[in-house]
Amino acid sequence: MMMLNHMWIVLLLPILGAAINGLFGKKFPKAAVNSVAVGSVALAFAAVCELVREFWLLPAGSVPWVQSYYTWMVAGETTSHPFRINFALQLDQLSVIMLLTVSFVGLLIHIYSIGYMEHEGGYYRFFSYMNLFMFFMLTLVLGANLAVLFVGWEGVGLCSYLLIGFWFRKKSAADAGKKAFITTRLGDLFFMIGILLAFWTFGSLTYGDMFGYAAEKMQPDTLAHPGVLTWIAVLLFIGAIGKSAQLPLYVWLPDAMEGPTPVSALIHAATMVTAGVYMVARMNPIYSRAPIAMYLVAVVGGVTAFYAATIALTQTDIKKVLAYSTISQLGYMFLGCGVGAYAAGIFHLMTHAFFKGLLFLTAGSVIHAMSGEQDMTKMGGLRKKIPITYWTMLIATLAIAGIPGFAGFFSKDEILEAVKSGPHASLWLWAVGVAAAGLTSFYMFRLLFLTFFGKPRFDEHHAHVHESPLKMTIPLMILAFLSIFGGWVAAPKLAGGIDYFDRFLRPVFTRYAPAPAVPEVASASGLSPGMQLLFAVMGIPVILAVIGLLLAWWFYIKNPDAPRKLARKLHGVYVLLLNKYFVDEIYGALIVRPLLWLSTNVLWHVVDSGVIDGAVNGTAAVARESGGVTREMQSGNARSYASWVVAGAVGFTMLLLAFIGLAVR
Amino acid sequence: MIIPTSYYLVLSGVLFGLGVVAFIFKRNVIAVFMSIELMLNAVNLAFVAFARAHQQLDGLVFVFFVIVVAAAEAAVGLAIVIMLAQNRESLNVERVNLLKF
Amino acid sequence: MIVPLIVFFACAALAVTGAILLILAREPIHSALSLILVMVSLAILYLLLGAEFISAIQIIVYAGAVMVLFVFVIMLLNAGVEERTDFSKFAKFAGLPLGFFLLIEVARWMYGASAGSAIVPGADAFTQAASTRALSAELFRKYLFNFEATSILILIAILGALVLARKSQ
Amino acid sequence: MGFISQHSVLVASLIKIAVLLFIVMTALAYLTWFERKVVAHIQSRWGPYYVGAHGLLQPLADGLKFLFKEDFTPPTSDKLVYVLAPFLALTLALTALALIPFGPPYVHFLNGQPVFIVSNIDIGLIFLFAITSMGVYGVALAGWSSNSKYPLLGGLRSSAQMISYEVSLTISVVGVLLLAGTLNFNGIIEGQGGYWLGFLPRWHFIPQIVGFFCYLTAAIAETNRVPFDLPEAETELVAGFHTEYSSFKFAMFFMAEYANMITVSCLATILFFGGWLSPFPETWHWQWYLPGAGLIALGIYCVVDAATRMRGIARLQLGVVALLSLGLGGLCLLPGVAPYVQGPFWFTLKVLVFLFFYVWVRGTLPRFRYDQLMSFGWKLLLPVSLANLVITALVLLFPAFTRHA
Repeated sequence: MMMLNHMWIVLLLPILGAAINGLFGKKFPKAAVNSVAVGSVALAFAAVCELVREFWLLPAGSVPWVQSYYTWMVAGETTSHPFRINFALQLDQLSVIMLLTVSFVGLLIHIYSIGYMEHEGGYYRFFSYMNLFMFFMLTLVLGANLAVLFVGWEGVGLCSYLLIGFWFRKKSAADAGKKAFITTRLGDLFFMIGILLAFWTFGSLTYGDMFGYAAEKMQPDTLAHPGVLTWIAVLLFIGAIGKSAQLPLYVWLPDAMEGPTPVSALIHAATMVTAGVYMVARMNPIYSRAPIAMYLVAVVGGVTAFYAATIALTQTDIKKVLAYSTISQLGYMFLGCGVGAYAAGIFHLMTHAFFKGLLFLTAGSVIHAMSGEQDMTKMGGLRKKIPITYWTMLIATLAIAGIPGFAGFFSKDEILEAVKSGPHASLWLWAVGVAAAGLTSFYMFRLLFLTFFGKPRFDEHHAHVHESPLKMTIPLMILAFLSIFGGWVAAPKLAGGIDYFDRFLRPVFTRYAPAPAVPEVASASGLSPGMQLLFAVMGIPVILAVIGLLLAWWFYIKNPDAPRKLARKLHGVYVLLLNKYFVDEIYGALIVRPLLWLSTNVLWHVVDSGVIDGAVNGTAAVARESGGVTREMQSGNARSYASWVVAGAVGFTMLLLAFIGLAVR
Repeated sequence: MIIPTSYYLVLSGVLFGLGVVAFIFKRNVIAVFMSIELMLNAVNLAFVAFARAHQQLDGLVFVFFVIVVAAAEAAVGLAIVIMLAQNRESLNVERVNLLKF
Repeated sequence: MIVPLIVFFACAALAVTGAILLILAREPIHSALSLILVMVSLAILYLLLGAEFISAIQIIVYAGAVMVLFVFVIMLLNAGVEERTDFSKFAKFAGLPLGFFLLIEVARWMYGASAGSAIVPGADAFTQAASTRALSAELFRKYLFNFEATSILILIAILGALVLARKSQ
Repeated sequence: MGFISQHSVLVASLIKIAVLLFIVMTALAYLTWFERKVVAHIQSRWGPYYVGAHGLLQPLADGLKFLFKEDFTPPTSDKLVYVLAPFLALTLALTALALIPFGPPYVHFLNGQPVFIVSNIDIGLIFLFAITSMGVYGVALAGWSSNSKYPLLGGLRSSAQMISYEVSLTISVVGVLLLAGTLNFNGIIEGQGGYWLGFLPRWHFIPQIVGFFCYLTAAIAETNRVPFDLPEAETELVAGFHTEYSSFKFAMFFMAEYANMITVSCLATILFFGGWLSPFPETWHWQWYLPGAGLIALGIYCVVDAATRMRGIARLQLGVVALLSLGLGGLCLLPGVAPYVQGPFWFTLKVLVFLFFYVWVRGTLPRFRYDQLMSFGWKLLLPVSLANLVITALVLLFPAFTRHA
């Protein structure tokens, strides 16, 4: 029970590491910085494991396990429902999954970073930020109420800003950092409004209270009559859109690739960007009561999945491709949640953390090998030179493409399954998702082929291609292992059995679920297990994935000049995709420029220099003038000062004698 | 034959007044300091007299504190005076008049 | 017994003359000496009041340490005759009269304030009450915090003096 | 007669003061003789020899010389202060002695006034310090008023030095106060009665050994003696603060210095060596005969000496001295007198030891440099005495060690 009573330890360790490295790291040798950073995260992971072990032994009655450590904010004690927020941590199946994923992937990426960042300046700064991020992410996951979650939410945003702009001397990096921060803040604004609305509605921000209130005292919204629940859900979801880079606020994520690759792996693939999904899953009782919001989530997710995939088709920067694929995968997760298959969404979140983390790390390894080159068109033929990277990346690609037997397959299949035949099934969304799946496999294999196959498109004399050191490749292998077997917990379901993952998470999503409860996602049709397995394996997504694979092979290996031809033929589309639908430009025209104009011509020239400066200078002028009048007294002669003092004393004594003196007599 | 407290108090009042006069009248920085000490002494006398009159020790304790403060003030003040004398060759407070408009 | 009264008036006279000398003397060292005179006579008055310890402290700290410092500084700076400048008209015409006025006011006021408590028990009783032991008990129990505060004050004073001295070199 | 019976206290005090003054003055005079003799012998010389037997009349001669020299006052000097300084010095030095108990308080006159102490006040120690702390002015004012370089420097030095060392002096004594729990000299002394292990006297210098040495050092510095005699360092400043002083004013400074020596030695005796207490247990009654025996031995020595080596006047003097000491010795042997002589006897003995120590130090040690002096005082002596004080206080927190609960 020790860890359960002291969950804060999990949070304490990373923040300690961050503090130590941040404050004293400058003086430390690299070894010390490493041991502090990785050590703290490793200890945190160990703590998490112990926590989970104890969680297993917990009786079902005492789940979720909530521990309140101190009262954080109090206001309006006397009013009917006071505003009181405790710094409380909650542990249930959902947070367990998140905890394990975050801490473990984080640990691996920390180890990887030791090798990747070896030759970078600001070494200690990097690791201090990373630890800080771990702290906030764990806070976000463990928080027992929306306020604590929000702290983590903003904290990870801050860390992402700091890490994207890690090479702050590079303008593009600094700008990317700002862009990410501001764009997410836009979503966070609505998120915050959502929180306030939630408090206004439920009178509390603690999950238990909120959901209980929603379950007992409130009528679920319907499509016909959207109510406050819908509003809350939508507002919160807008926050999630910002954080998880969905349409239309996804623009920051591709630019975020300016940051160091481990950062992209940890923050912009594995953990932070999935915060939105986690939030939606966590808020499932509310979403389940707000069908419109649900539908919105599903639509945004599905459309994003497809949209981002299309952009990814034409990108040449290896990390950009991965960025867009991340966006589209996140879209999948939202799609899953949107159709009520939260478990599937979380499941995809986990597997995605594995293989997308792996993909980024391998990409990093490639970049490392190419000594900083990110353009795929300048790569090729690396297969032999960096075998470990190649094999691991191949595994990851298979996983993300949803080839049967790999992690991605199970999770993605579950989502699509739910979209097809779930409670909130919607066929067109399913079609979109499937299409996206095909595109995914296409662009992923395109990436793979461009990078590793064909003949090198760089002069091999200058670029001394080399495999990364062990401390980078070992995390790759571990993640590769997970990308294969990470999804097998759900495997039995295909054989008509039950999905252990779903079974494990079920309590979270059923406790407050509105009747009718979500039926255990069993076989959709009365087919025999064998046939089901066959269907599942031979299901349309898989077929499309394979087609995508073949297409990629035909385009980029069989006859490499086909893409150029195609591009010439479909020139308009190609340009459109290459420029990401000109979204950045549109935003620039619609939002940035007017804003700039406003702030320059109104806020700056009129308000600031006119009103504010005027006020300040005015005060100063008044003071100066009055001082000019009275300064004559300041003769600088101590004796006259003394005389003035005495004069005052005399006056005072006179007063005293006038009032008290009589009494004394 | 006992001495009324008022004698002591009047004496202390007179001393204090003289201290004030000295404070205004003296030009020498050190002398000005001394006049401050004089005032403090006068106050001490009043304290002791009251303590005696009311048969309470608090007055004495306060005298104690006053003396401590006086000592501290003398230490710092005289250090400043030395600085002053070194920086501008005069101890006359009226010649040390930089602190003005 | 008339002796205490005589002593009182003698000391009072000494003190007042000392104060006046302090004002009139042109040599700083004479001012210092007259101030010492005031302090010693005050110490005797304290004895008369039955505050032995205080009077001893008065001599040790004031006459023995503080004034020695003054004398020391006067010697160090070789402070000569003070020049009676009158740059400040206000001090000349308003300050001094005000000062004397204040003198009279305060004296009168003190008299009024003490008029009520003119009865004074024998000194010996108070001497017993104000024994060093009792005084220290008072100081270290009731006024402990203030005592500590003064110690801090002294420390700061020392540091300040040090800093100034160092800078002057 | 009526007057005496009325103001018996006053009379007793006057008598005591007169006697004390007489004794002290003589003592001062002969202290100079003692010093010169001892230093001479340390430096393997004879010292004063020709004026009287063993130069015994030398002090007299010196005194006469001082009296009859021209009393010269520098014209540029500040007359008032110039005259005031020596008086101040001597007066304060002598006043301090009025507080010293030379013997046990239970020896008293008919009116119950103690014989061996002029004024036995409750906070004697602090008063002693009060008086000695004023002693600085004598030197400082002398240095200032004579309006000349060397004296000014001497005065500056001495005032700085005396202030600096007064701090450690006082603090080193506080340890004793903690042990004794009183400020009254007799109280302190009686607090030291009794014995450890039956024979080791309970004197404070055993637990306060550190404090004792601090006190000793600081005391030497307070009295401006070698090796701390910078205010009058002949080699640097002709004669320091009393360069401009001549004739009897100079003599007053001289006497003041020796009087201070005596005071400080007495204080050391009282605080650390049990004042007038005898080192032996009361039960050893033979110690009563020690004073008489000592004096008689001295007398016999004088007789022998006079008989063998002296000629003429010198023989006569020694005869007188011999007669005096024999007579006194016989007096002390009387059982009615012996007990009363004990206190003064032991006290004087201890004080003499200290005085000898003073002279000894002077004969041996070189003079400090000024900065050495200051750094020693502030950086070594003060911290040590402070530490001693703190440790003593901490130890006394254990009830086992406290005598005055």
